[in-house]
Amino acid sequence: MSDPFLRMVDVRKRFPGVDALKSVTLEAYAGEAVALIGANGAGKSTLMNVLGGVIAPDGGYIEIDGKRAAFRTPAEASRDGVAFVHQELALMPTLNILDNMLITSFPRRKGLIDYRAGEELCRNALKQLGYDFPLRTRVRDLSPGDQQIVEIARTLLGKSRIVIFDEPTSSLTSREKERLFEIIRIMKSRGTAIIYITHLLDEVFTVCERAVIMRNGAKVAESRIADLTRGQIVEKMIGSQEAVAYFQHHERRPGEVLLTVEHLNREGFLDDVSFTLRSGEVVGLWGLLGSGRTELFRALMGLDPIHRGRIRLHKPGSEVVDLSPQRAHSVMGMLTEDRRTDGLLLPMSIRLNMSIANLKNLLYRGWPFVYRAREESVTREYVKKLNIKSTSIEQRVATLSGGNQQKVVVGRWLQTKPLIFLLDEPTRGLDVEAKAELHAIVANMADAGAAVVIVSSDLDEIMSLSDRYLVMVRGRIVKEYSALATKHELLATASGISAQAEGVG
Amino acid sequence: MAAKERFTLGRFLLSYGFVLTLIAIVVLCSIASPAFFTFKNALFILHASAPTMILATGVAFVLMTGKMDISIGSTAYLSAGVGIMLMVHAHMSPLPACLIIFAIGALLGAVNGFIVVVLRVNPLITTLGTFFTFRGLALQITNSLTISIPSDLGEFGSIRVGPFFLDTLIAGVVLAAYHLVHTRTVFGRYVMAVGNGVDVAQKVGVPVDRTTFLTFVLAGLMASVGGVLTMAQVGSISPSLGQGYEFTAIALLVIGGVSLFGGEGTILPGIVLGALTLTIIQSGLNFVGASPFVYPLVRGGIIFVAMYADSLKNAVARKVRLIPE
Amino acid sequence: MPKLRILCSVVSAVLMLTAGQALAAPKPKVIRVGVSYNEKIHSQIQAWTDEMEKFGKAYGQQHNVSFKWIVNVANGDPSTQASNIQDLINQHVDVIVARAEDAAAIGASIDAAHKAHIPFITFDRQSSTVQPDVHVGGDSFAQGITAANAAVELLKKNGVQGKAIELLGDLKDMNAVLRSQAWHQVEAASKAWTTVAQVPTDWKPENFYTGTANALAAHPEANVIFAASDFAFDGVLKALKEANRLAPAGDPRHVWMFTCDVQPQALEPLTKGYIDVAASYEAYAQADALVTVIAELLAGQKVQGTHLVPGRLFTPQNTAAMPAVWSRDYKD
Amino acid sequence: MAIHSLPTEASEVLAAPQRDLKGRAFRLIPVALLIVILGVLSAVVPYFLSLNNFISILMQSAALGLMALGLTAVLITGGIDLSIPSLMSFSAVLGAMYMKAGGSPVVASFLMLAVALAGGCVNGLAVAWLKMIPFVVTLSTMAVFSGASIWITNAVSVTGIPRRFITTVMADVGVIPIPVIVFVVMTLLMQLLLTRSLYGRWLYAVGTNIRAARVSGIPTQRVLFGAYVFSGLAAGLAAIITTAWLGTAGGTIGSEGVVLDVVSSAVLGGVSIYGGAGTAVGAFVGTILIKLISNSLNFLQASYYLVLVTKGVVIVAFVAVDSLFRRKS
Repeated sequence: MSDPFLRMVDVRKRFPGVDALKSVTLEAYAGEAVALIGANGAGKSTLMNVLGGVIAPDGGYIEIDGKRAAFRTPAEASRDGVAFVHQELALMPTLNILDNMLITSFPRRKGLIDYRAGEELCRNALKQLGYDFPLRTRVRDLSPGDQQIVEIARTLLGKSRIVIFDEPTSSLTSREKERLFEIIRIMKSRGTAIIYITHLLDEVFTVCERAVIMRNGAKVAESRIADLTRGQIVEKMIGSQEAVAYFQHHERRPGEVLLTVEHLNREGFLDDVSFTLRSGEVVGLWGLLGSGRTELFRALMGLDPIHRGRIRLHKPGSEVVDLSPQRAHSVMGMLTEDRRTDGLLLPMSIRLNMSIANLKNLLYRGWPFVYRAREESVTREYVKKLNIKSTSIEQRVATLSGGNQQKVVVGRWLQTKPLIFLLDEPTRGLDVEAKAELHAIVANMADAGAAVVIVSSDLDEIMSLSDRYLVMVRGRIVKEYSALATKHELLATASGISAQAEGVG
Repeated sequence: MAAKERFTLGRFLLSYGFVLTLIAIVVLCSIASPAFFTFKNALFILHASAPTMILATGVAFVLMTGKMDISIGSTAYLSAGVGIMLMVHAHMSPLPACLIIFAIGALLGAVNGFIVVVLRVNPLITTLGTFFTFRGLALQITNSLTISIPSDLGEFGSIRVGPFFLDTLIAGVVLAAYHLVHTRTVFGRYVMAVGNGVDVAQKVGVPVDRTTFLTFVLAGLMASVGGVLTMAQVGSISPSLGQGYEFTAIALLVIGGVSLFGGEGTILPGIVLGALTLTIIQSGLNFVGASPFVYPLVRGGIIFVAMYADSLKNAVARKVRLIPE
Repeated sequence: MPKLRILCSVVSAVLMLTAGQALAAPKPKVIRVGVSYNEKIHSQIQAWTDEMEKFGKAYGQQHNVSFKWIVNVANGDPSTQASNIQDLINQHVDVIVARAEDAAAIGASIDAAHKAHIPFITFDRQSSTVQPDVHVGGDSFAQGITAANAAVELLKKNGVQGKAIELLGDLKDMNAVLRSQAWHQVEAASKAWTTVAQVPTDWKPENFYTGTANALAAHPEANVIFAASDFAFDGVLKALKEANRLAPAGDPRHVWMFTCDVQPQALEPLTKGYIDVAASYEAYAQADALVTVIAELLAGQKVQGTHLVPGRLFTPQNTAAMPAVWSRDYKD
Repeated sequence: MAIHSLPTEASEVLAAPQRDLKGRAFRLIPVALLIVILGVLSAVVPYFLSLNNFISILMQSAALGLMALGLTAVLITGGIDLSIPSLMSFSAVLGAMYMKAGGSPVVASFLMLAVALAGGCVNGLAVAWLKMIPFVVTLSTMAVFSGASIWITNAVSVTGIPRRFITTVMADVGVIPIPVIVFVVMTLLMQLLLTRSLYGRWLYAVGTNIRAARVSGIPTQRVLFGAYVFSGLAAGLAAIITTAWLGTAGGTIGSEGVVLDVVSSAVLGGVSIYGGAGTAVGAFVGTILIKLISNSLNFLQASYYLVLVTKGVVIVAFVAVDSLFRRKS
């Protein structure tokens, strides 16, 4: 192979308290995709932010095509052909597709923006992805999937010779995923160097030629994909064997019915959804993005209006009651998809975060005042139970690692002793270690007799946990599978129908 | 999606609703007083609203970046105050004096920009502080006297080009220029990008700080221009110059469809319509000889309605995005 | 470091002022006069302040007293003025002089002062509630009457049936209210004109301009303007000019204008004959009267309750020759 | 990440206090400023250092302070309420008119509270249920309220308020006038509610992250609504006090200048404009500080202009320091 197109040599970065990068060297070759694998906090993003000009390194240097390069701003980086597809979309909702794609690279004539030329560029870029949006549509009116396409198309503008994909598939439907892989192949054939960051290992095997594995800010392994097994990768990522257990599934015997949902309907989101939940089971709610999984959870929690249908709770004494939105919180807990925006009170302490849903039970003799002592003891109890690594229960959650943050949210709900637990992408963006811990917790809840519903775009994860599957398509539950369902069945049911449906939408 | 369909009609009404209100007001006033609906009066209304239009235009970009500037009134007074002192005491001729005024306006804007961008102080607080400070300095300088402006500048206030007052045309030019900058230049797009959230803009490589700083400078500049025009109209400068401009300007912008969320709004026709609405109400009430004391109430009412419409618009947007709350 | 900057600015300000304080150490026969202005956005306030100083010195030398003026200004807000007066009380000044922002609200301050046994003088603006020890000011009502009567005379003489536009002042200012009352009282008595439009100015120059312009547009037939004050008169003139009605007496386009105050801005239009009659407002005489009243009051002499300084009648003919016109000295 | 290894109990002892220290150090700045000003004044100004004077300063701050407390509640939710002073004057006017018409002072007082509460409800509804932007809502209601009070009074302050009302409200308990007591008590009460009560916790949660708060089962809309109603209540109390203090009520007593003073007080008291942070005691200190700045400069014979300049500089400088601290930690 020719000499590397990109060389990042001896790159070092120190954040207060942490060595984010300890002398990392990374090489990328034109026309190949290198997978950058590592647990959260391993330093992948830091490294890429250095390359993308988002942060400046403390030491080391970057060579592109043999020439030294130092980027002070993302703009500079993109000028030198480094493009970044961010995990959480970097789009401006109130602006139209055109502006979003061109924002830093408007073609100009006499100081004014030349929109005619601009449209040309954008249309071509989108064509390469097989899309043709009306370019004046505001991005906020696009579906998340389409928004990601716009984000990717942006990198195809101009002459980006290195494209960084950071968890690009996290919000894509399987069709879009396939298309993305196709695009990446095209890019490679054009001699673009791809750096592909992901947690989903099978993607690594489909897309990449080489893998660079990082741990605690250092490169721990580098090799051709062909010479690697999934087990080896996981092992190198976490430097231990234990978390591989994450793939084993263990039998569970569900108890009596806890909840029945009858003909639940919310205009435009949920369409005649009916199902039952039994205590002590884990139900995998499988479906493509936008199929209404999150909406279903929100409806159950009483966060969104319900236009028709009823939710009935089965009390132990076999008596059945309608579950009012107000009461929903007393029997249900919900882990939101995005813990930073929907879950945590970032600047606040672990204590305040964990007690917030349970305050009503922490009052002093029924007075509307919080009984501080009890609050603290309860918090400590759960911090221990969940093994949340922190300096004290007064530590601000913003300073916790992703895994521990997620555990704080879990702890918040465990305090309320919920009968039903709704988990929306509970391990998104967590490292393998943290994933394993959360899976243990999930299993634990079910064994303790709670009914757990889990949504995840990681099929392996769902399959490793669920005793039963509900498959959702466009707001309906279209099929139910037993634990014995195969990957193929699930994928087919979820996307097969959506294939014709998407034409409509 | 069903969600979207349901709102398109509402959306239409929301975006054109206040135009209808405007027409309604005009009709009512015309019925009440024949002298109201005349070309002459129309010209005057344009004339009277010119300064406010310019002031508001200045603030527009600040609001579009999702920031806030309530110091423009004081900025206008301070810059104009310095200018008048130069003209009256240093006997400087109006033109250079005006240039200095504009320079000062821009400078004061830069002060705001500096505090916001470099010292990272919340814009509302920043401009609240400079609101006090600038006014204090201005009163010090003019010793808070009401000062007649040199007659030649006074003349300027009532020069007509064809049927139009000169300041109407100036306002027209400024607005046109702003519209062009907003829609057809990179800076204009940057403003909107920043309005969509600083972190995202930063990530895609928009020079957020520079853009923000510049918007404040422009706001200051336009404030001083507006100040000069007001001065020229009234024929004198008094400490009441610029009082309440900050709130009027913001109200006007929101009526004109600029959202305080940032990233939303247009220069044309938005600001023009906004400005006209307010001025027409004022003069309309003048004409129909309504009790003088009903002004503030009516103005308040209209503003409330307009702002309510604005927030509905955003509610719609949020619904379409399927984002709760 | 911004924090430092605050402290420095505060402390240094304090120090500077301390020095001043130290020099003016209390002497015998000192009269400490606390003056509370409601705002400081009108020329005459400066005129008053200076004249008080000046006349105070002169008067003091004769009567062997020295005045120490402690002045503060409220931001056009009654509560602030109340606080300011409270501050004066707490400084145990010998007498308090206040130009009220709010004719009604000043009453409370008068009570407060009296509770602390400090005599209270309302200046220029009367209290509509509690009576102060003395009120010194121009006689706004008389002013209005004078102007109005002059108007009757002139209009009758020229055989004009008036259609009047009235430019109201800030109605929280008793002066404005009284002048308006006077105008309408004479109107009712003489039938020399009818007021076709009332324009509220709140003493804001912008409103003088737009208000007049609108009124002229709405009532082209209007041929008389009565302005409760002629400060910021440039606006009115501009409006007239743009309506092509700005012309001296005798010209058919002439609008008969009767004003109060003779503020700096009125002098020129007066001499040019745009303003036909202006009932003046004697800032100097008022200040002098105030000083005398204070001295007499504190000397324990009997002082009558209200000292109204009569105005003089200014006309295009006599304006140039008129002596001791404060507005001349405070023309910018 | 580095701290993972530390054992929980042990490090609690270490970690907690130092973090507190940082917060404290900052919260003390206004207090320090206060002390400096007081010290200088007592040294320089005759009669300044007297119980009477301090009480009268508190008296002067009472109305402003109450409004600042109201605003604080709203600011904590991440909103803002510009309408407080105009609402104050509006309810004051109505109450005063009622008394002028011969109504009993007691009823009138309740009327003022009721009107103010109603006004607060309008804001609250608009923000919580109509999802309007607080700045926008209150900016317009500000215009409406002040417009209304000017309209019904024809811009002339309402007089003829029964002495009984004034003397009762302004009466001294010992040496301390009732308004001061109300101010202090309200501050302490609110402080207690904020730090210890369920509602207080909810308030902070909503202000920090409303979406998370909602998911956690907090009735966010009711919490928001509550905040604005509370600021209405504060405005009502301020109305009663101001009316009694000035012996009149009019459209002028809630001018835009006052709005900015109220905001300044809260901000100087360390209440964050971004929501989620701030205390009642802080607002109390902030108010006194604002008052003192103008008073001291009055006492020191500084020109009225310097008052404005100083106010402005102090506010900006203070918040600049604040954000500096924020970025440090």
